[in-house]
Amino acid sequence: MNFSLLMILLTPIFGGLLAYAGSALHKAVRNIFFLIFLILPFFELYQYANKTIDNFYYLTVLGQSLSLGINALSFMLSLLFSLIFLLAYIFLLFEFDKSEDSDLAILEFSFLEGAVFGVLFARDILSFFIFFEIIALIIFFLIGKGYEESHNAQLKYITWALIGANSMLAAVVFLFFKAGSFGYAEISGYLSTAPTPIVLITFVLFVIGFLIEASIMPLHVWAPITYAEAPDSVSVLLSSVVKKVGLYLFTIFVFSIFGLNLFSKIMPRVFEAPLIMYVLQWIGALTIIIGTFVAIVQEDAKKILAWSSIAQSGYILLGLSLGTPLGVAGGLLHIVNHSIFKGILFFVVGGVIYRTGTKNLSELGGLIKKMPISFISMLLAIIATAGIPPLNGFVSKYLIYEALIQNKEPLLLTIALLGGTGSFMYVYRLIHSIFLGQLPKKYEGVKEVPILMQVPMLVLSLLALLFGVLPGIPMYFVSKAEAFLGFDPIKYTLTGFPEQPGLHALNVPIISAALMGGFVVAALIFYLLPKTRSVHQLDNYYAGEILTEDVKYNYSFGFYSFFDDIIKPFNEWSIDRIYENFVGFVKTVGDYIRRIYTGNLETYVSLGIIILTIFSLIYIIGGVLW
Amino acid sequence: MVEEIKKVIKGEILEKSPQRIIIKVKNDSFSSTLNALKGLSFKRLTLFTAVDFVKDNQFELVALVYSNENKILAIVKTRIPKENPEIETITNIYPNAFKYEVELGEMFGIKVIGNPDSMKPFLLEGWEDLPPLRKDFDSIKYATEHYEARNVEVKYD
Amino acid sequence: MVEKLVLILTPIFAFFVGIFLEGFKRKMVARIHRRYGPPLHQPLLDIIKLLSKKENISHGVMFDLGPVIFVGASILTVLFLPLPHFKQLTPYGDLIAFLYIMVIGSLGMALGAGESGNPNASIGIARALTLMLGYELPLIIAGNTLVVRYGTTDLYKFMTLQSGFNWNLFLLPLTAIAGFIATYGAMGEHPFDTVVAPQEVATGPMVEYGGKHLGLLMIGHAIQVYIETAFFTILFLGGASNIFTFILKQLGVIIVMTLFDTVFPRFRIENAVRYFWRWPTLIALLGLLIVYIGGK
Amino acid sequence: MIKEYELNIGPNHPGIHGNFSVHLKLEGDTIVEAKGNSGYLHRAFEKLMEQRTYLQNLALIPRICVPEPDINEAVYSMAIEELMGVEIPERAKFIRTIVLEAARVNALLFHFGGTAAMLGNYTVNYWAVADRDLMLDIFLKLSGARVYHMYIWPGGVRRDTYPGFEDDVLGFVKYMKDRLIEYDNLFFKNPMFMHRAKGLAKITKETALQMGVTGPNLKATGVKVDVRKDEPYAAYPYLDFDIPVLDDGDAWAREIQRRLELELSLNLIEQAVKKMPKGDVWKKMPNPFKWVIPEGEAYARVESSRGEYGFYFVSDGTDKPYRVSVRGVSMPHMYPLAEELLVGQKLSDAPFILETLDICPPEIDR
Amino acid sequence: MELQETLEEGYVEILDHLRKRSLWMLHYCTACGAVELPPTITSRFDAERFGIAPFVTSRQSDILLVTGYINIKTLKRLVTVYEQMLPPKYVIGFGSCTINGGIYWDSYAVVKRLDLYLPVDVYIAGCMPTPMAVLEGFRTLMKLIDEGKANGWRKYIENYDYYKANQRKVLKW
Repeated sequence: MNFSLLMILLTPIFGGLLAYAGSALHKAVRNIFFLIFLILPFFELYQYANKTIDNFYYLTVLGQSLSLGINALSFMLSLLFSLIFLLAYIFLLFEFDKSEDSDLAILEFSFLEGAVFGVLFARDILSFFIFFEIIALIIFFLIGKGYEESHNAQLKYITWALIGANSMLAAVVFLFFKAGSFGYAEISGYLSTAPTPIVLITFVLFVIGFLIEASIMPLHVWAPITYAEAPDSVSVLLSSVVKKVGLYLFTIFVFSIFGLNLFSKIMPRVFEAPLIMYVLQWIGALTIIIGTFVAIVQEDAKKILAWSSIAQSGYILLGLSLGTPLGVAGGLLHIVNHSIFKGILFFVVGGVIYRTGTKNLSELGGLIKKMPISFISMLLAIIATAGIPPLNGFVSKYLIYEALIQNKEPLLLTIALLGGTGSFMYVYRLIHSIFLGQLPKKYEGVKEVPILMQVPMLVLSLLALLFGVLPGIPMYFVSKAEAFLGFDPIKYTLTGFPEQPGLHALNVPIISAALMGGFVVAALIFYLLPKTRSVHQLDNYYAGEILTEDVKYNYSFGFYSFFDDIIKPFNEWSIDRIYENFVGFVKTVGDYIRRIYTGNLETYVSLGIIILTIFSLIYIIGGVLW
Repeated sequence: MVEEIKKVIKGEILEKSPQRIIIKVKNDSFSSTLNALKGLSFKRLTLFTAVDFVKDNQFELVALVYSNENKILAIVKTRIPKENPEIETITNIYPNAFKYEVELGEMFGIKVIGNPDSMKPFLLEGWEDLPPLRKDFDSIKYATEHYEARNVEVKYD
Repeated sequence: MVEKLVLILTPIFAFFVGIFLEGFKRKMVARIHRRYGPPLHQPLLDIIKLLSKKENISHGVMFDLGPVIFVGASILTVLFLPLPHFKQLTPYGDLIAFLYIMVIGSLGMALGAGESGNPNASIGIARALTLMLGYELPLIIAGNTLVVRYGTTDLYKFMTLQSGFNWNLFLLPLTAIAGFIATYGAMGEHPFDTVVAPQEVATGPMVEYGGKHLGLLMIGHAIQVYIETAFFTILFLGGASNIFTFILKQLGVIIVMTLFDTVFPRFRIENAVRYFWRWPTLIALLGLLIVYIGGK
Repeated sequence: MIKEYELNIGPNHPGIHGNFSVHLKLEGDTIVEAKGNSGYLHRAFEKLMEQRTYLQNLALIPRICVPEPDINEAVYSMAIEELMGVEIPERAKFIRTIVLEAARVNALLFHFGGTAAMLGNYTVNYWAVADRDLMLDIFLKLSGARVYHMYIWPGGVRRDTYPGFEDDVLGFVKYMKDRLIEYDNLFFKNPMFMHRAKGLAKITKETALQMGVTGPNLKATGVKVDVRKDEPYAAYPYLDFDIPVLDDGDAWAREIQRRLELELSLNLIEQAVKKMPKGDVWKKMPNPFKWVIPEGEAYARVESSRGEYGFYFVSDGTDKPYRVSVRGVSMPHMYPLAEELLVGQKLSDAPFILETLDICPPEIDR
Repeated sequence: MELQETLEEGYVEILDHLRKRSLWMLHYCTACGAVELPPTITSRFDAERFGIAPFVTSRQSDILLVTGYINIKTLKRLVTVYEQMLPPKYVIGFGSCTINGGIYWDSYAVVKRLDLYLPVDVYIAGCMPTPMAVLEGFRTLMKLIDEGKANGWRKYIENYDYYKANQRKVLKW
């Protein structure tokens, strides 16, 4: 069979519509229907392995043919995203099992997947823009099904999405009128001869749009609350898919459409990178350090993950904007790896919330005996997040570090490494507060999550372990993607990397084997000695006093409060605070124009759309005049 | 100083030595006396305790207050009956009287009104017998009954 | 073949060197306290005593696995440190990988201690991780300085490049000082012993550990002492040309550390981190600047 | 949202001195509530004393306060002497002064050892406790016991000093004065100690007066109150000294105040040894086994190393005390001062703050 | 498990011989005898040269030093702490109060005999015992361990009911 790209794009949408119709019959019918349509893309994608298609025209707008295409990079990502969509769907079924909204959620879910494929396959700036905005809109609706504060989150999200949309739209319209075409190739051709200010302005406008979606500092303001308040399966999508879509577009635009050569031509080079890329490196580094430090002091499980997600996308941005084969390989590999391990974390936390009903860390604790599978999944995920061998996060971070060393940037390297240590702090806090420590009395009856719910965690955990021990597997795709972007792919083997310029040899299986050897020795000592006797958690050192059941002795609130003291002075002038002040100001102004300020969500949305239209008109007219 | 005290306090005032004044007051004017003394620079409560006068069937409450300026210690005493002993709290005058009052409850069974911890265990855990510092509580008997002693035969040769 | 044999025997070697260094330290501290002190092999006796406990308690699987992971990861870390004339596993992982491998042991211990549910243990772990963030900053900068200077991340090459008396201690004194303070902090000596501070958190992470668990932790600790001192020796004291000089240099590191250890009261954790982020970091940055400008 | 968790410092905890516990509620690293829990050392001294004759009690009372037992003997003797109207011989007064001051030196050295240990400086701990032992040797020679001397008793002291006592004491004073320089360099001037202690757990003058605080804790806030000057006992009227006072009221001031008092004590011992007259050491009294004290009441007090220590003594004219109430110094220092001081502090500072208040649990429990 | 049995049978003597050189006592100042422990540990008498050091928690320690009279409130904690300790564990009764109540024989708050509630391996007499006596007590305990006679913890397991009954009588558990 031969599937066209459009069909891959439409498969989930069809599935969603069918499932929505099927829900009238029975829930099971709907679920299975949709499941099939979520598995189909894998088969459809299979034939595009090792193929590059550039122009599959599907529509003509304004006399321009819009086209789809696929290449090594979008193939890798669409494969990854299909998997995550599939797993998130399984999770979603449980999360929404009691909700009225589940049919609608599935429908929206299907459109989201379609739109994501659309962005990945788009080969012109108009289609990517349209699909991108569809993603934003659906995410907006999906967030609303989340926790108590989700309406606030919706508001924040749509505000920022509109800012991004405006900025991108301006660039799209402007480039269209200048280049006379939407196609990536034509745009790229135009830009190579365009005057410097135009290149810079359009680039910045596009990058703002992408980086908002990728929640890079200082455009991250919407992310923490949205990630925390969205439904858990949607949080997975936000972190593992939507964010990566933004970073994918960033990669495509920087390396394929604008191109490093263009930047080198028009601006000085700093530390072997064009100035603007150097600025982006610093933005990435600051995102790492601030995101990590803020994540350390959070009290909400999903907020920790949200900030962690922000920090990790800082790594990706840092790696990508290095613009060297090593750095780009590290960045792309980290896109894959981060999607996997952050997916596990969101799934596990979601499972815990499913069973206990709270995401407040100070109320949890001691669930290791109740939810061992979740614990193991999370353990693997946190090891990966902290970038400790032999899990997958290590390899990609290692590449980024080595790339920084190659570029001789000790300051950035310091920040990135410090961020690694910091991530160790917040992931430990997460696993400690949920699974270790005292088991509260009210959770004594808690059970492990249902088997189907364990599937997403376990699949991703296995992938994380596999990609960690044998980094050659993801590197196969990454090096192809790198070749597509015009770099000399770095050398790799199945087990790691051979010695090559700028990269010290690495062999993860040997590390793992040595680690295993050490474990075996230690375990031999341990298990040959007299047996251990299990004791109740109340049989504990309490300074000689006797513990009773009603004492809450678990140390979980303000886990790093001393660290909080250290960074408190810097919190005073954080971006979030500036934004909050700005919002406060706007609200005061809003009091005067009460007629518009109804507090109703739809008003905002319609207002936003109106503003968007007005802006677009101005842009278009302005573009013509210019 | 004694003259000044005599002006504000009604009660038996005795100057035992230049640095000791004994003031005996009625039960109901105990806290007002202390209040007045505090105004007269007796700012520190040194000790607050009770004596069980078993013959009179009375408790004597003793508060020792000290004046840093005049270097005089005033011993304020009052007597309360032994049946249902109750006093008003003096923590509003001297905050450090709090645990002394708790101790009164535990050791003598004197209830202190206005002290939330009164009659709650402080030093003793799970005590069920008579309040131990009362004269009618026999410690030797309690100890021999409850705690086994080592039988040692003493030979004098 | 010889290399493989050496590789297998290294952990045992490291353990005994660690025991010797610990014992020496205890003896030296005793002498500063004006007393006789325990015998040199006292740490070994302690470990034997702990391992021979007749019964041990456990709070769960992770509680048991914590010490096992700690020892296992310590053994792994030892293998990535080069010895004189022996590359060990350094061809398969460099300084960056080493920094991350070092963390595995702490993770194991943290997880194990966390499962006991004891607040003292949790506070201890929280402090340990915060302190780690503190001392890693100067350590990373010092390491970067060396990487910039030598253009390599290979630990064995660091060692060979300093042969003769080209020690980094003499060539890059500022970096060496910063690295020393950071290593000192990593060892958890006074004034940076907030993690186990008995008066505050009752030995912190170890609070619920006893018997063979504690014995394993002490084995791991002995190896860790070897690792920290060897790491400093390799980076700044020019490694060594034979094993005895190597041990001698480690001993020198321990002696200097003990001198500081005995005179300082302990920091509060936030002040410790602030301290690390202030003076050692500034010194390290200065060292980096000098290398960057002059040494390229 | 549950923010608080509970943590115990003591009884089995190195962060507490003696058998005593403080129950803390914390939010993160900050203490929001502290409750002392006493009674682990309750032996019912006040009851036991009512059951024993006056001479038997002499053996019992030193055990009320362990680090500095001599003050109990002194207070007990002073109360009985007041009730009996006895004036003790001059030499006994001087010996008492030397013993009491030496006991203060002991207690303060012990305290410094404890403080240094709370901050993790074990060298000072080991040195201070070992130096204290030198004085204990002199006590051993003087009274036959290292800790509980039972040397001061009603009417004077139990026996005269041994030959060479003066030289021993002066030698100790000289040695201690030299050592004090080392302690200064190692601990009191240690930047880390200053860093930890300065501004920590500040007590204002008003709070201190209101809470009934005495001793170095009060003097460190700038109030010059000392029983040795206000109501001189033993040989203090004959000695020339001035009470040191500091103004800060924080942990640092409390420690430095004690250090100054240690110096003062060494000076006082030196003076007393040099001025000590010859003569009797015990005013002849009736058969000690049949002591009967006239009816009455007395409050005797001395300045201990922690503050004003006193007995409220009621006698009904028999051979046993009718009621003895011990005014433990630490009672107001713990309840409610320490409980209030700890709130808002960090967990790391809690043991240190408790130690700077120099709380002696047996005094509270009795 | 074979290793364990071998340890039990063949090498127990060697182990005992080594074990006696490392005795960690619990840092629990149960009563006034604790005032003579710092001199014992610190520079003058230096117990660490025998491998004796104070340790913090019940899990880590081998010796429970009951330093003097035992208030019933303390006894409850002592029993808890003792049961938390890992065998082989030893109890040292310190001072006359642990032997027969000492000077507090008539107090309502103090129990008179420690060996009714916990198995005592060594008593150190005196009120209070000097550091020399304490060290002698430790040496005696070492000798007992070496000879395999310090079996208080086995006695506690074998006569668990007896000890529990005694404890219950006093503590009202």
